[in-house]
Amino acid sequence: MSEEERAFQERIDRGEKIEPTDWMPEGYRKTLIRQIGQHAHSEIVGQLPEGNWITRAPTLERKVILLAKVQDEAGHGLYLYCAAETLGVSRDELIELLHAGKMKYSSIFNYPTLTWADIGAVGWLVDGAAIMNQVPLQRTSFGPYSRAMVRICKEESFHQRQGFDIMMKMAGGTPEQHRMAQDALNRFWYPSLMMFGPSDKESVHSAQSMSWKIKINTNDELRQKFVDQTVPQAEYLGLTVPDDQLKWNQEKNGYDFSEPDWSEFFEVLKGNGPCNKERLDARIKAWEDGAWVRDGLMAHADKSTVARTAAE
Amino acid sequence: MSEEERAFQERIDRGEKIEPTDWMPEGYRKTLIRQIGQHAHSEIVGQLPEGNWITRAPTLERKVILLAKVQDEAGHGLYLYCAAETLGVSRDELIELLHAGKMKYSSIFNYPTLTWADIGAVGWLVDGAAIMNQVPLQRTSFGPYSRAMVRICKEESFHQRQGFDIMMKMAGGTPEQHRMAQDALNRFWYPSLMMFGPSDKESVHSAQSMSWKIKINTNDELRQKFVDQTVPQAEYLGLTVPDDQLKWNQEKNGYDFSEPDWSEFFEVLKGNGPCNKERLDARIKAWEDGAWVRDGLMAHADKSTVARTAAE
Amino acid sequence: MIQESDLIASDILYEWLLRRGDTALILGHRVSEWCGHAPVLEEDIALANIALDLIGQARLWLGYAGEVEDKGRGENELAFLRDAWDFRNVLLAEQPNGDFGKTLMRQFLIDAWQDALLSALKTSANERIAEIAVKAGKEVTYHLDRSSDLVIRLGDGTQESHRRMQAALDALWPYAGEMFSADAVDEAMAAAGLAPNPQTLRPGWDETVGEVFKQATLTQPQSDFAHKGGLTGRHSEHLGHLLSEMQFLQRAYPGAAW
Amino acid sequence: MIQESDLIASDILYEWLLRRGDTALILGHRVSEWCGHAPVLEEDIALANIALDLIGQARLWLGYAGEVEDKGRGENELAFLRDAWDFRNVLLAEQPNGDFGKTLMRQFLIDAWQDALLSALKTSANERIAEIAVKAGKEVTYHLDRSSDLVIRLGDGTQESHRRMQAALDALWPYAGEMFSADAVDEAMAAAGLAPNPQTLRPGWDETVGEVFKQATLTQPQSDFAHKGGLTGRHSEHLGHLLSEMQFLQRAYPGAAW
Repeated sequence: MSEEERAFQERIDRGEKIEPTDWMPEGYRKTLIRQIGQHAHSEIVGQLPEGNWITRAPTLERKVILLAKVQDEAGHGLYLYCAAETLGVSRDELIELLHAGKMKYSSIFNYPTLTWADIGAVGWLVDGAAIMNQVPLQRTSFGPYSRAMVRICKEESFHQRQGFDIMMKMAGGTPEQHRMAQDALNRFWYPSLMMFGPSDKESVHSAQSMSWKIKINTNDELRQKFVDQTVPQAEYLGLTVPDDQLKWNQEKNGYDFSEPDWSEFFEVLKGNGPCNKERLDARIKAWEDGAWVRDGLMAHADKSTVARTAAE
Repeated sequence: MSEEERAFQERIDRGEKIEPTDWMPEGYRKTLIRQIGQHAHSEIVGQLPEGNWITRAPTLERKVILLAKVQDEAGHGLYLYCAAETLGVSRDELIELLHAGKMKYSSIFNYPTLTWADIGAVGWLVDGAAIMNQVPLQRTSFGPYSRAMVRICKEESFHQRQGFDIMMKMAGGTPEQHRMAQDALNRFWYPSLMMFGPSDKESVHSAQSMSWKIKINTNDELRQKFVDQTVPQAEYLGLTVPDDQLKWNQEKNGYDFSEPDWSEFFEVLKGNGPCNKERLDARIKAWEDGAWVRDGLMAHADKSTVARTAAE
Repeated sequence: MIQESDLIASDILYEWLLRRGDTALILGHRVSEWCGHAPVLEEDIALANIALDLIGQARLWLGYAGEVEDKGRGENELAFLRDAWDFRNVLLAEQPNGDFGKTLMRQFLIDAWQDALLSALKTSANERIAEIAVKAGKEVTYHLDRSSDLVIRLGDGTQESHRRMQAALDALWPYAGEMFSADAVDEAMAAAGLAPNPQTLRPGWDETVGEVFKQATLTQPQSDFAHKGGLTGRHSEHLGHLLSEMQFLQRAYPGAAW
Repeated sequence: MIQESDLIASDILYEWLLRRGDTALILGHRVSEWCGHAPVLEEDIALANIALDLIGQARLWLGYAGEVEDKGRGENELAFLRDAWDFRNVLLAEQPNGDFGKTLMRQFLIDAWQDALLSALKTSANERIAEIAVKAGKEVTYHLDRSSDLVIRLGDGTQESHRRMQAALDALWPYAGEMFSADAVDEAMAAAGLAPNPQTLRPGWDETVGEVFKQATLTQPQSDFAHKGGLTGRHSEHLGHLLSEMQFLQRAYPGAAW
């Protein structure tokens, strides 16, 4: 480790925030760009499964709440791209990498939303898992990322409550609604567990990321915490978690539960999820269809600059 | 009148059919191309208002019947383009004239289909008026046109019965269905009367067309016949024809009725009907989107010809 | 306090309120169809926000309409359980999104009208109307600022953006006139001092849009022809398709609470 | 005469019949969306005809399914009053039309499978199934002739038509495998001699499509990955939208006769 690297690590160990203009190791920068960029992409792609039900929201109030949520998510995308930009990569570059398949977004958004209850399950489980991941990241070492996380977490926990509220209505509603709620839990349970990533034993990057405080907890810790928090909520809803092995373990003071099917996880990562192609195609189409708008705005800005300069 | 023209007129007067290879006046040819082409275009554009309800047909049987009807109409378009082609104009040329706004189609298709009852009304009133126009044209002087009309009339009268059947179900159904049926009659009554064209007094081409037997009856004769046929049907359905002036006239043995609003007719003709732009845009889009298909089929045919020639 | 019932028959008020509520609802629905597909992230945010405002306004108008109708129907019954012919939105609101330019132009034409209308309604003799107008007016003024600005920037952007904005204007212009048409409902509302006669809004609107088009280097169409029918329930073919999607859950699961 | 009830539990037969009926219905619906928008008039006619045949077949399968279910539901209740999760069509059938090439490729992949399936079903121990298979089989053989021919002509047409057909094949290939997947329902049907195990249809299908792709100069994708779920009610996001349109009238006007 070089002198600079040692000093850098000591700052992190002391709990200091690293700011964009500070010296940082290339690996730190690269890892952060990947992580923040993927997170930003997830917010953007995440609009699609929810957007699928905006036009079919069952009441005007639910429609307004869902619109506000999706708007928040686009806003999160914006903060995060800004945070990434402080590391020297532009939003457009990141978007091009996404479209070229060279950057990922959270695999959970490759699953479809098939009933209105799925909108509840996305809020309850997916946002719930996201918060579990993000709360510790408020203490991450990179200043702009940490500050973005503070804003995001506040809104996400609001979204999670709204999702749970939908689930309550559905689980306690007509038999069809209850069936939708159970079906949504059945489909989203394991994909939500996958959101924490494979067991840390498998992950090569984890140790370095943890010492850099880009990652704060292990995947398994967070997953356990999520299960422990979520199972009683499912019970409260009168829904059954689709896991025969689920059992309270007094000794570890947490639940024993089945691992998700990791081969499915890797298939989805490879592009073989139910909606991978649709999600990426939709984003690429939006980007390409919108090129004339971005060009037009740019051209107008240039003209205005020229006009202003001439007038001076 | 030249000798040829006189002989031509005598053949027509004797009731002989004119065939494509026979000598004919340029005016006869041009008028026929316009008339047959517009009729063909009407069959094609006429798919659109009915297509608007194929995906929402209320029962599978109704959906199948409507599909069969629309298929027939496309078939009629095909016969008619073929008849026009015998006069030395290609289908593609006619279609290009349509897309360029230089040829018309029946204005009735510029009205929207807003409820399922409209599908009934289109069959009952629009096909009814079309048949009224077309039955005499089975005796038109131009052979290919006359023969096309024979086939078309048989199918159209079938369509009209199906339309009336829908109206019976609707008019005799729930209050909402009855309301739909009455609303459809209200909206389609006057546009159907317009299908016969303005009073012959206004029409400069009529006299020549009638002596050529391209037109057999006057517009007013056919309109009167249509009203006399349709009013009792409306009564049978328990629907009210939207005309305060409608009254049986014993003396003329027919109904007195209000003229349609001819200023609306001319507005629609000018392009200001409710759906003119949509209908033409839809056809142009279909044509442009399909260019690669037509090109591909052509290229394959060329390759096959080359391959066959080489093999010989 | 003056009761609206002293000023006007409730069926006329109901009809008028539906025109407000349905226009906001249907336009909001159309805008919401953009979710996740905008040309740039800032526009994803702005479009979601506009949809949200509009549907919020629809809730106020339709909620009040339901009270005036007094048959136990609330905002959701009115939004989800009427078929197309009972909707009273202007035709412009239901026109399909098309490209971003068409969506933007539709928004601009309506924003400029809504802004003038709501501004006048702030002094309505009906307190509820005035209240809603104050709240909605703030939002719509912001919408108009945004859409004017974007129309100017894209009209006077590249050749391609100019071409698309001009095409959007040409296609939508025949739907503008309906916003200023007046019938017995409007006249009764105006006579009672509850709302302006829509015709009186036209000169101001002409000035607003004319100025923007000038800056945007767009040519305002000369034709006066106007498609009508939306305000009296005679819609385009598009509305039925929109409703079949919007109303699916309420239709498929009648009586459920959500 | 052997009763099907002697051979198999009615709930299994019902499930199997829904798979047939729903696949025909949903594919027929998709094809019918083309009405008036085909690239050439002859294709307008052909597409309407195929949609008509498919919906006709759906009526036979669903009508029989309703009898087997024995709860008083006929073809229309099954078509118009079930939500997406109760549909049992293969995912391939519900994929959006895309361009003409995608519609054609979807049709070809399904035609080749249906042709093989119906051909085998002609000897079903269940007379009703055999009857339907004879009637539908004739139609589907014609469909397959047409779609094979067009795939070849457009695959081996221009560069552009080749590119589009290859893109369609690449996009749809992952949906082909589901047609040959077998579960307990299929195994029970096969064991009772009522229907072939879908897996047995694969080699013949591979040969059929392989030969066509060769002539069409198209490259058959190598991947074995297959999206599944349609046959057990786990669909793509597309089906719900399709149904909201298809079912609108029956949902909005419950109990009416049409």
